[in-house]
Amino acid sequence: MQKNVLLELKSEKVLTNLKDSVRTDGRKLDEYRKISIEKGIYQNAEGSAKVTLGDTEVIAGVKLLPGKPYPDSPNEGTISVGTELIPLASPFFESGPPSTDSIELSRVVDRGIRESKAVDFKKLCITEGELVFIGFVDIYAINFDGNLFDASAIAAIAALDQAKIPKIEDEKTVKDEFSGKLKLERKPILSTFAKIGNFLVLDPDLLEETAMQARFSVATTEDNFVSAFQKGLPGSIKKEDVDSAIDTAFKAAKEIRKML
Amino acid sequence: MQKNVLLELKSEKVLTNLKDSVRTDGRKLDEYRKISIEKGIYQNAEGSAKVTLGDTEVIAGVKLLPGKPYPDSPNEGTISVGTELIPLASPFFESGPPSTDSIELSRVVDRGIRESKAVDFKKLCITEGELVFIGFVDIYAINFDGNLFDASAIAAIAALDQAKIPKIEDEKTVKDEFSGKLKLERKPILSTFAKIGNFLVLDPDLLEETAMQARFSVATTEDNFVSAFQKGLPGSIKKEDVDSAIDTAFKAAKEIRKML
Amino acid sequence: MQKNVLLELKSEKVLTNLKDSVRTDGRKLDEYRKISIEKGIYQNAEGSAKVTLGDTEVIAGVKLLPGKPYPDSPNEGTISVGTELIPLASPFFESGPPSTDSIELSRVVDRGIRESKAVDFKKLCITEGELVFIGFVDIYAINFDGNLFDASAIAAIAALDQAKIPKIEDEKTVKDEFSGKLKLERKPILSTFAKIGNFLVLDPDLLEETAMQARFSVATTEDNFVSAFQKGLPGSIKKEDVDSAIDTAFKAAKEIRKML
Amino acid sequence: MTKEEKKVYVNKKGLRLDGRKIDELRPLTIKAGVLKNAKGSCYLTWGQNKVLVSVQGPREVLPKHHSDPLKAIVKFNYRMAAFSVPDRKNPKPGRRDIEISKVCGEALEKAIMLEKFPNTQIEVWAQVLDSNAGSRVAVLTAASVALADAGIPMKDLVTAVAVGRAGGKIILDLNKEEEDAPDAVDMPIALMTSAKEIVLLQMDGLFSKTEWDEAYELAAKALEQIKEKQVQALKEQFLQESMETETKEKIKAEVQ
Amino acid sequence: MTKEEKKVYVNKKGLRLDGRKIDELRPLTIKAGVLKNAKGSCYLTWGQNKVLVSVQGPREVLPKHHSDPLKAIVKFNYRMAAFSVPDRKNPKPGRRDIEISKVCGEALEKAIMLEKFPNTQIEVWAQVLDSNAGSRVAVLTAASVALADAGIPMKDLVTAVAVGRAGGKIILDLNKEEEDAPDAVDMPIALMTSAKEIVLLQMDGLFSKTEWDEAYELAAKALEQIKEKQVQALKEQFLQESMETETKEKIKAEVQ
Amino acid sequence: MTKEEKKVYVNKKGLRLDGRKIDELRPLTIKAGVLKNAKGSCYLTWGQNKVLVSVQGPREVLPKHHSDPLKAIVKFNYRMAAFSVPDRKNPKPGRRDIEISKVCGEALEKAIMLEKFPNTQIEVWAQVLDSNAGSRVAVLTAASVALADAGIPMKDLVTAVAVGRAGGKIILDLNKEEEDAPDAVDMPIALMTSAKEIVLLQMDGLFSKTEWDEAYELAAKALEQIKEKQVQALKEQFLQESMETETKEKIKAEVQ
Repeated sequence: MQKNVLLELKSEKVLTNLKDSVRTDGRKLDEYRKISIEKGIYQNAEGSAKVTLGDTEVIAGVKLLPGKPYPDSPNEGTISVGTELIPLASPFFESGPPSTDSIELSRVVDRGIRESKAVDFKKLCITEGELVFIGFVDIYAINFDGNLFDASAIAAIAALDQAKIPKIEDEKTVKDEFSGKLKLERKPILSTFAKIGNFLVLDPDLLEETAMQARFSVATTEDNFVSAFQKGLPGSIKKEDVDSAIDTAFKAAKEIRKML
Repeated sequence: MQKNVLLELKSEKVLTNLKDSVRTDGRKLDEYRKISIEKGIYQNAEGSAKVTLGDTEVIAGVKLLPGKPYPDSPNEGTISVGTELIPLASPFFESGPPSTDSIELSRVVDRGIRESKAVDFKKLCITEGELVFIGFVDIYAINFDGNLFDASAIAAIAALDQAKIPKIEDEKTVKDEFSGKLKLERKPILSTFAKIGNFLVLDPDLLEETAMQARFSVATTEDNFVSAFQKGLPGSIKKEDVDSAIDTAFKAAKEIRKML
Repeated sequence: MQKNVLLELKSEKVLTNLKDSVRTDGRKLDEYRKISIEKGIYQNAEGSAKVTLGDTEVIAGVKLLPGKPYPDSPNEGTISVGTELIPLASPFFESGPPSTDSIELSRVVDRGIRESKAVDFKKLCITEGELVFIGFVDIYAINFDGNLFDASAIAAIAALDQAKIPKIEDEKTVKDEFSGKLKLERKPILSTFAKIGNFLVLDPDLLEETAMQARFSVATTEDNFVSAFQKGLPGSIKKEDVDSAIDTAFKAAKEIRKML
Repeated sequence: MTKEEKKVYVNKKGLRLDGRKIDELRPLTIKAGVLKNAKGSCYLTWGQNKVLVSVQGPREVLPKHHSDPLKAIVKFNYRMAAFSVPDRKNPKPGRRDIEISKVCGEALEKAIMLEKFPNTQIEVWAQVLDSNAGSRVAVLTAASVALADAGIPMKDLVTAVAVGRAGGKIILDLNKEEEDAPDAVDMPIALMTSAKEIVLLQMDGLFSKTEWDEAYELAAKALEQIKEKQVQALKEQFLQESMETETKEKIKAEVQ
Repeated sequence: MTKEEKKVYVNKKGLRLDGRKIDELRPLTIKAGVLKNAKGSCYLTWGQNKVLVSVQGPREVLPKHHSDPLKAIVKFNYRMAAFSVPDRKNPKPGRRDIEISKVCGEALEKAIMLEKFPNTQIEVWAQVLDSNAGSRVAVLTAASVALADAGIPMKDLVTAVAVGRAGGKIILDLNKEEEDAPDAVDMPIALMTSAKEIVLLQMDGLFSKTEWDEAYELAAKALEQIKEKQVQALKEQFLQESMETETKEKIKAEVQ
Repeated sequence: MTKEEKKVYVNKKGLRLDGRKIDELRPLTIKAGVLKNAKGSCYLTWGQNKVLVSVQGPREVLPKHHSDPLKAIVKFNYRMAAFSVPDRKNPKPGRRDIEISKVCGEALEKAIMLEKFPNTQIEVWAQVLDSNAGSRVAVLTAASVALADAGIPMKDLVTAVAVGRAGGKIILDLNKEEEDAPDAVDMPIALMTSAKEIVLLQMDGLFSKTEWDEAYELAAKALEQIKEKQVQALKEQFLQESMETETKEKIKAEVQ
């Protein structure tokens, strides 16, 4: 990603404002921007969703394709998450192979679904040891104004939650026929915080991201589990930051989960 | 491709000459350069041909390899065309992965064969649903003096037309044994024009290509079909250009087809 | 690889010293630096070895994985050698895809094992025509002070010689169980010489490599065969150089083979 | 295959498999100015096709020696989302993506007043989100709107459509089912309609010269309709922008 | 699977499958200054894990426009040898390698006084030679030692460990068998222990908030032990370097 | 395999499977100056092998920092056409192509007066169009002619051949069938014959020292013959060029 010099200059005010207890856009420290979720928007995708988080917009699509299971889990399908930070979303995104940033993002979204057991991989089995579904979740940022982590994770969950399972005959997908829906076992919600000075702010926008020293993400589930942590960037956080992030995340996730 | 500055300077005269009804090398607007076609020149290739078009020289070779058919056409083989603009052919060609120019060229030659049904893909079937031939057509420019499109397309047709079909035993090719020849159903000939000012000239040489605003190619068949169009480069053409190109192409193709 | 300017300056003295019959580090022309070989050092590798040659250090590991045999040798496994010149070993090595230097090195080590029939590929067969072992030999330079060829070749032989053969059930490897050891049929030892002026010196260190015009490697076996030649770099050698290199190599190899 | 051949692509009433007439477009909507971070943008839906196009620049070319001292260069990127096709599309651009990017970029170059911006580059990103035959004409039509939305001076809009043949009839705007007809011919064409300049033309199949004439006429008429929709989208966007500015001014006035 | 679920990860005596106590580390050895050609280096073994880390730089950034005029940049390369895992690792770095390199590099940046070396880059190469759960905390712990061995000024060492859950118990320093437990949670964490600043924290699984608290405490205590080993390794290396210098001086003196 | 082992590679009359004598080359033709756009070129056929080599340069090195201020650098590209082998060759250069390019380029460097062209590069493109054992010695022999045709000053031509063993006999210029003998050894060698300087030497197999001696002698003799053909090709090309120039001059004179 190229540098946005203008933004860097503006970002110097973010911390000053926080010391006066004001976020640049007027939000409280533990407040998300306006969220909206649209589902089932593309016909070629088995599941799809568009998530807007303030001016950040992200699209996710799911394809369920038959494939071979791993030898050590013959009765389980799997998922594969890819994110692309395409130049549509920002004059500072470049075309080309996935950047380090988009690889971290993909992997955090992937693990967030996989390790929280949001998808029952056994439900993706077609014929034990022979054929399973692989759920490809592809995520495209279309407008970037900060916090792609939460927007992407929510879009992925929303797209998976209503994905149709293709009907299979002779090991091949039957066009436009479905055997049911993929229902999620759990809907983990990722909540990302920016550490700016000594402040921890939820759902940073681009300006706040430019000012942050560290990024910290917490995923929480409806059955009261913390299902993921990911700390990023060169700054440090404290035990207390994590504790308070967890509490805020549980509260925020409850609201978002209702919108799914 | 690097820039050939000298050629660019010279090319400024091309249009001036055309206004005086003269092509730089004395040809008429609808006249090809001297064409020659040599066939069956390499032993490791199932089919091969060398085409010279004035000073432009191109080599094509065909390998027929057993492979799996596509699930939606279990009794059909297929073809795959690749072109390489290697530094042999011009000090301005560079080694490395296929350039945008060579990708367009490959795809135009590929579609020209495929969509005109020049090859009956069913004749490439070995065992329905199991094994078919894939015809790899690889084309190398060895001397570049303009109009690689027509030289490559003719070389591909010539190489395919006399390709030997390997004998197959136990799903494998038997060395140096053949079950027959691949006869083409149709021999589409590609004819390419340069739009220079308001003039449309057939078979542009390198100097004319340097002067052209648009490139337009028409393929025609012996049974009176137009089987392909491809307009390239930033300039525009008119309906009348297309009409006249079609007429010229039919006439020119008839002569070239005799040489195959 | 970037240039080491300091070393280039120092290297000018190498030839001057040789004319006074002195190698910079005091060795005789046909003398190896101190060699040590450690074997069986990593648990995840089926075989492994670390070779030090003066300050040059190289690690090799072997993985034996089940795979399909080549159609033309259904009852034979095979090997595949890769070398990586990682930045651990020298501030002048760069990360990235294999360099030309490392490709030549890999191929010389690979052929040295393959063509001397050091490994009986038939012993790598699991089920004829179905399943064989592929022996992946991966070599990492960890400290570079010249003559990676001999260090790598010796490390590969040492790692292969004591490699355990995994037990196979249902076409899959059984974790931590082995059916025996891969015993080598032959232990070819590669001996590499630097041509500096009219001198031929065995086992050049980095300083001598910087001064050499040509590199020449000879592999010899315990049953009195010369099993490989590889001449590299722009300089030339003479018939007499090859003759004398062969004699020296046989003597040196005998000593090294004892250490395996 | 025999089943396919028995399909009636145009019935006795002159209606096609999806109920359209021979010269009828699939539903087409165009909206300009949809992306906040792009200099210009356009969201276009055309039947099942859904495409999003952004324009950035003119801006400096990097590395510099790729720039042209006489004019701007155009970088057109056609990309299909992995989920935008029945099977999954590999995210890495393939040969088809590269060719489409090339011919669409070239089609736009003729229309843009490139000489006004020497040493710069104009970047068009065309993302297909859902598809069903005709995505290249969809993105090209949308790109032209996005360029205008970005305020880049153009001689004329570029307007594109596909015509072709299925079941022996020349028809407008083929869908996937029609493209799969045994005798199908598909011909994407783009014009600057004012002077009838053809800036994109591709065709593969077996066409008689008469069919070419017929197809061209069918396309030319449809392009007028489509251009109207492009212009309408730009007008709406212009209106909205003006209103937003006005509202802001008002608010400012009231505050003071 | 049923067999797996019956495994007792911590028995009645409080001992784990490999005989360790809940808060017991696998054997850990650290040696600094092991590579002649590196500015700094460290060889670390931790249970079956064996890692080798080198540091080069600070040196000029190429190409120059990637450099930062205010500080040094850190390039961290985490790589697994092809033979360091039960299956063969493809030598080309994959997405996992790239993510680990990113988070480990970022974890070190906070500790290094980067502003002392503007326009330069510090390169860390972390090569895993053998592995069994916990290789990222092994290389990060080693990298910190290699940086100090290279004489690069740091605010504090970075010290890393993994904690997690297996069989319902919060345990320290999971091995592969424990990581494969059906209820396994793995949480790598790195601190600058002096000020208890968390510079790396990752976790995936299903943890209650209480478990997080417990895991953090377990990690924090272990990190003190590990840091002592880091310091010890650096002291030994310092001692040896001094002795070598002294010996050299002596020899010189004697010769003269 | 048992069948293979029974093959008689050299029969009682001293003749090989293809009827050649032990010291007999396959038919060899060399033609210089065959490509209009190349500075120098050569088309060479050697048995079934057919290779085309072009030379460009000396010309500026890009990027500049790759150039050598003391001499020209040589870029040798060995490439096999996809259809030049029994199976299809993947067009992407593989490890074999890269190694052959390296050793052939190095073999030529010794012969070229590189110091006459500092800061430049000489590019050799060696395209194999058909092959049957011995393509590397074919391209190297042809490259040397192409360099001379390009007017690049050389100390001596580089001349190459392969010798080896099949069925227990040392033979010249092995074909594929001989290379596949169970006891086959293949040894490509290139000399600057005037001073008997070995510039390329590779061998793999099991050779006794006596066999090496014998093989070297066989090669050395053959190289004299091959060099004669190289020289002959250059003379013919020189003659033709002179004639063309003369003809042009004549025509010019007549016209004036």
